[in-house]
Amino acid sequence: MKAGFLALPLIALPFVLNDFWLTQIATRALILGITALSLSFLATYLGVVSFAQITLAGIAGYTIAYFGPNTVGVGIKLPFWVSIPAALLFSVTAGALIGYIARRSRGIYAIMITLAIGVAFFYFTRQNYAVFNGWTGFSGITAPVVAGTSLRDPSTLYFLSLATAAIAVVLVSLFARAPLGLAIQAVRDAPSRVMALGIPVTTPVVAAFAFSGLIAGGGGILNVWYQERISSFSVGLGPIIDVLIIAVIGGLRHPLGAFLGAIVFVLLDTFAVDLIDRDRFNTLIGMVLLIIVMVAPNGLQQLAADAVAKLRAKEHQSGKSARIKTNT
Amino acid sequence: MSLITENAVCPALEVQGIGKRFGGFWAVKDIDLVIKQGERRAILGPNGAGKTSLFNVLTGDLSASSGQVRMHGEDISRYPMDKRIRRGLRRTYQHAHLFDGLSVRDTLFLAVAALRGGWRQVWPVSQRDARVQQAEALAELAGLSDAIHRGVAELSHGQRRQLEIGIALAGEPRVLLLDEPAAGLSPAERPKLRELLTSLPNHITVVLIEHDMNIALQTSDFVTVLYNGEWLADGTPDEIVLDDNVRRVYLGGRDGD
Amino acid sequence: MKRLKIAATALAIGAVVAPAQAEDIKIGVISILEGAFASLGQDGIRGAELAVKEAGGVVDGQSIDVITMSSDASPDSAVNAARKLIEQDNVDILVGPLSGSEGIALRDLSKSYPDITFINGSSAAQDTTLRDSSENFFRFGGDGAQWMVGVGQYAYEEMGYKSVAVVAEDYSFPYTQVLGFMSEYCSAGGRVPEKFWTPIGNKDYSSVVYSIPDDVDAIFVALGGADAVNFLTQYDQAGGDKPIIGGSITIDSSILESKGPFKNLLIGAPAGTPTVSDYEGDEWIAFTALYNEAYPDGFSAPSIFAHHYYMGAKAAMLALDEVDGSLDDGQQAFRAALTDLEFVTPTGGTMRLDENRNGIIDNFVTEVYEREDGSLGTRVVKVVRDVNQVLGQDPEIFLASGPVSRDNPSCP
Amino acid sequence: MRLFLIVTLNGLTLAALYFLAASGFSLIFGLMRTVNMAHGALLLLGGYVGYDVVELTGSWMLGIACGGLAAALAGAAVQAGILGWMQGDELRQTLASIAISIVLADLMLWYWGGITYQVSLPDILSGGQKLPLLGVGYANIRLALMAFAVVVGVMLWFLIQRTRFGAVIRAGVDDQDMLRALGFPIGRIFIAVFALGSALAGMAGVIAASALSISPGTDLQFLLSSLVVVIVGGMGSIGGAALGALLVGLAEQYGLAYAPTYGVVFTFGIMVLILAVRPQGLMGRSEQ
Repeated sequence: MKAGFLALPLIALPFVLNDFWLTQIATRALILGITALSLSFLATYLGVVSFAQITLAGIAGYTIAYFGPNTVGVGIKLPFWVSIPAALLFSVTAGALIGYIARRSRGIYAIMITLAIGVAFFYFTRQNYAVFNGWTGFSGITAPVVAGTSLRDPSTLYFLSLATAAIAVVLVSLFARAPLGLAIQAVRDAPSRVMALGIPVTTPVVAAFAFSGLIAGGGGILNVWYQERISSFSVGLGPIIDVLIIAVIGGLRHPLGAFLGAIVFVLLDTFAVDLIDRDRFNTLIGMVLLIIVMVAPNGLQQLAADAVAKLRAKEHQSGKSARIKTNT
Repeated sequence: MSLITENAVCPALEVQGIGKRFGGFWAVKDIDLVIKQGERRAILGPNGAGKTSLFNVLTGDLSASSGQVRMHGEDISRYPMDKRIRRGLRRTYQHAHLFDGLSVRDTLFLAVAALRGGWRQVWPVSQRDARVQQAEALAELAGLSDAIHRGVAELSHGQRRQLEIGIALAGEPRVLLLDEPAAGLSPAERPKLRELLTSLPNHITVVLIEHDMNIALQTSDFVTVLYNGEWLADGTPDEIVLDDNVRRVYLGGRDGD
Repeated sequence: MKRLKIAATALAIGAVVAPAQAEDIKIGVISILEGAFASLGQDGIRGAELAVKEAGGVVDGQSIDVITMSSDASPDSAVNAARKLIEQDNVDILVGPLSGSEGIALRDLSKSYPDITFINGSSAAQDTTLRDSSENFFRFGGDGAQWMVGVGQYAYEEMGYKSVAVVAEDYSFPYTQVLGFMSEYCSAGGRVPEKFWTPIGNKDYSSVVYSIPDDVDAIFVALGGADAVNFLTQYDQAGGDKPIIGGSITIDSSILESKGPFKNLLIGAPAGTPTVSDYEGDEWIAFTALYNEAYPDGFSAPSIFAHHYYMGAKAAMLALDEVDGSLDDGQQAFRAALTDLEFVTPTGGTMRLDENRNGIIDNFVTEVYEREDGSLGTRVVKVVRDVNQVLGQDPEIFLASGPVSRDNPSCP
Repeated sequence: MRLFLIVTLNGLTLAALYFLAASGFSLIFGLMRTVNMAHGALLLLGGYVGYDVVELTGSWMLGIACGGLAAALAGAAVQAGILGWMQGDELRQTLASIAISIVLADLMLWYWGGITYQVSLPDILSGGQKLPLLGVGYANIRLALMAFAVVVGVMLWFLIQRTRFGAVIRAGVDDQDMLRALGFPIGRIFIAVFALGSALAGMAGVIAASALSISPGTDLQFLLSSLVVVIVGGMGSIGGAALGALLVGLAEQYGLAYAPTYGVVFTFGIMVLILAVRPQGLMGRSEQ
């Protein structure tokens, strides 16, 4: 019922929007939302804020670029039904590895170790030409053509992103209720107590990061088809911060928060330049971000949910308060 | 491999010369204990007597500075905590860090799954899964049937103690160490706890740290008293109540009522 | 908001000049307006606007609407900016971008928008037009290798440097610059025993400074912005006294007008560049006057970026004029006009395109000198006209030597 | 061998600069657990203001003082006006300070433009001198950097270990709630410490603008280096910051001299390695 309420307008979008709004706004927000979801999954269920999610998305993206058609003459061409699973395999494996490295880090230290991993990866891609083609990276990447339709086709890519996002949200909620998901949450609440149950803490941490690698990898593949390119810039500090901003302004408590945050971010990123004199749009972006952080500590999703709840409560109470007034 | 013959020969827990040192300070020093299979043993002592430190060393939360622990004849002194747990040694914690983000049922499920295997499963389990059934049975045993779907964060203090015991009873415990299960409970909650303790199956050996003399003396067969980290006295509840040393240091000269 | 305001204004004016308004031609300009390149990017915008202003902002009765968009030096952001300009702002012609990797990204993007014409700004990667060129991507300017033509020979023959060390940033644009310098210098007989590729944005070059061999005659420096300032300062402070040879953006007005004592090092340094701030040619003096009048708060003379964005936008204006402002039929006529265009550049040469739609340019060998007021300027010591993209070599041999990299070319 | 010694010396002087830049960050982090992502922006602000003052008055010392003061005022405003309201919520503070740094960077770009600035040095610090033993020229300012770092390090140590204010800070590092319970005006203490940390950043900015240069982008570079220095060293420990700065400075210079291609990767590789083995940093105390 609620899902249908949400799904219908989303499915109708390609018939309403022009290509710009569909691809540059809606599809881009979905793709960023998927990557941000991998971050909010870790934050919500493992209690770790990871700055390495763009790295995981980038690993999947680079895999597609390296094993796919590109115009820079680096890599080996493989059919997409090989390169896509390979991309996800690499991002999951990298996620597990990062989880293992960061297994003992919590709080601010987890932020820092993942940030260091992200920045190290960024510099590595920038310096390495054999695999990552350095500074320039890969361009001219074309999405696969399935049954005569390019997956980069505006509405095809939109539906693909929408489906991936829906699958990601469903996977997150299923995984959170699975025994391993429960163990991950238990580690978040009391790691030492998890050990006292006889469960080694490392496994849930590694599993959580690996799972986040799966989600981020999905976002990374879509992103490389959407951008038709990937380079060291795609895994740099800018995108790392962007995804963090999206996840946090959206709210970390609900999987849909990531997508709400992504819509706001994409609109701001695209149109800030029109709202204000073309020179000072970064000030506007910063100010809006600051205001959101200040007025909505738990993100926009929570803000919206609170507003709805308050509205309902008000309707309930309006009769009561009127009575009180007459008493005084 | 007969459990019965093994148990007939070996005590459930045999502690020899156990000590734990922090810097130059011995929190527990040279403790010997022999606890028979199925026994109800209370460990008493004023604050700072070393009771919880003793538990920590027995379960492997802390490593021992000296001495040896045998459980059912097996030397477990060097085993990591999770291995001791799989051998049937369980404990509750006095200041429990529970999983505030999980429900009572999920917590108990996880405790069961940790021992019976399958906690690595990446898809949700069905309601009819044996481990879920077991978690629900544990909740009933611990008196938490009504609160089974509640979040742990919403539980009352007494319910948290009950959940602690529920967790400790998951799998097949053989030796149960209870660290002040009655601490902080309201007078109304205490009888329920006593009932729970006395209803524990006989094949489980229970070692109990307790401040509440009533609960301790009513639920135990035998009492050990520690003082300043060292052994002070042993005996049945009746003997202990009359022991001069114990009366002096622990009961503070106050007559038992 | 701005969009609303524009719409409102358009409606208000519409009653008077409705026909012209309806057929506005929109030119989107992409440049870097944030981060370390911001002031250079702003100058690029000035150049593009200047070309439109010069034509009175009108072609054949149609007003020209310039819409700017910022990228952040990353190819991704340049592509996003271009997509927004094309799909949302409905521009007909794109001018930009500023940096090399962005240029290659837009070249690739242009293949997805065959009805839009892309004109390069100042980005100077070789492959943008040399390999995998695109039918609707034009560059009225050279690449980084063309910008160094004349310097290698000058350094070897006039200055007598037999051996040179290279210090350059570790990415494609400096690779291209080094190629332009070395292909000439090495064939003249010079040697380059060591190349130091440093990360862009490096702050502390002191360990590079001390690694430069004692037996080289000069140092070829291809660093930009703050990197050049840092390297030169630290080399100076360490007592370094080897002469400097500059890359195109190492010695540019944006660098010469930065503040600091390091600048004395540069006096007398030769460099290769398509843009000379103090060039005495009549066309350049007129161009500078135009620039100064329009932008009193700009640099004292147009930078390499203003110059190249100007040429790109100017080509668009001239070709538009030729086709009477008509962009019908997928801009075919407009593109044909662009392809055949010949015009006199601010440096006095004749700009025209080769078969890959890359500019055949004038290049300068300059040296830095101190003006009477103590500020620095560059003056021309040699002009090389009609430099094409294969640097005058046989195209097949040139292409066969492969794309630029850290190790290509090499003559230790 | 000669090159190795020179590179080592370069590493030490760079470490001195990193220590100066990171000490304020460490101070704020140590007491309040605030990851001030605007630290780089405050440093850049100090550098710009310092440049203007030096140009105007010709006094380098005054430039340092004013750069520090400007950053201190800005820092105090940030803490009092924004971060103070979300004390204890680390993630929110991190994000808010990112937003602040975006705004500050853009406003500074607007006011000072995108060009590169170098502060002119007083005569005594400009130029270089022949090093004895090594027989190469070496910049005076770089040698002076090490002296500055020692002075700042000692002063900070004195402040923290030997003064009443320092005692309060030390108590706060261990237990903020206790401090609050004892009736200390913790809000005002936090503002003061934030201002002090920012002043250190601002002064470091002027020194960085003198020894190297500043331009848009400098803020991010010093933010990243400060993060690495403080995290590797261990939060809130001045000794840790010194150790972290040494590691990073040396790694960077050895990398540049001997492995230029992957030099930058090493710095962050070291950080990953250290944090994987010691999650609380080299000199940091375990939180458990």
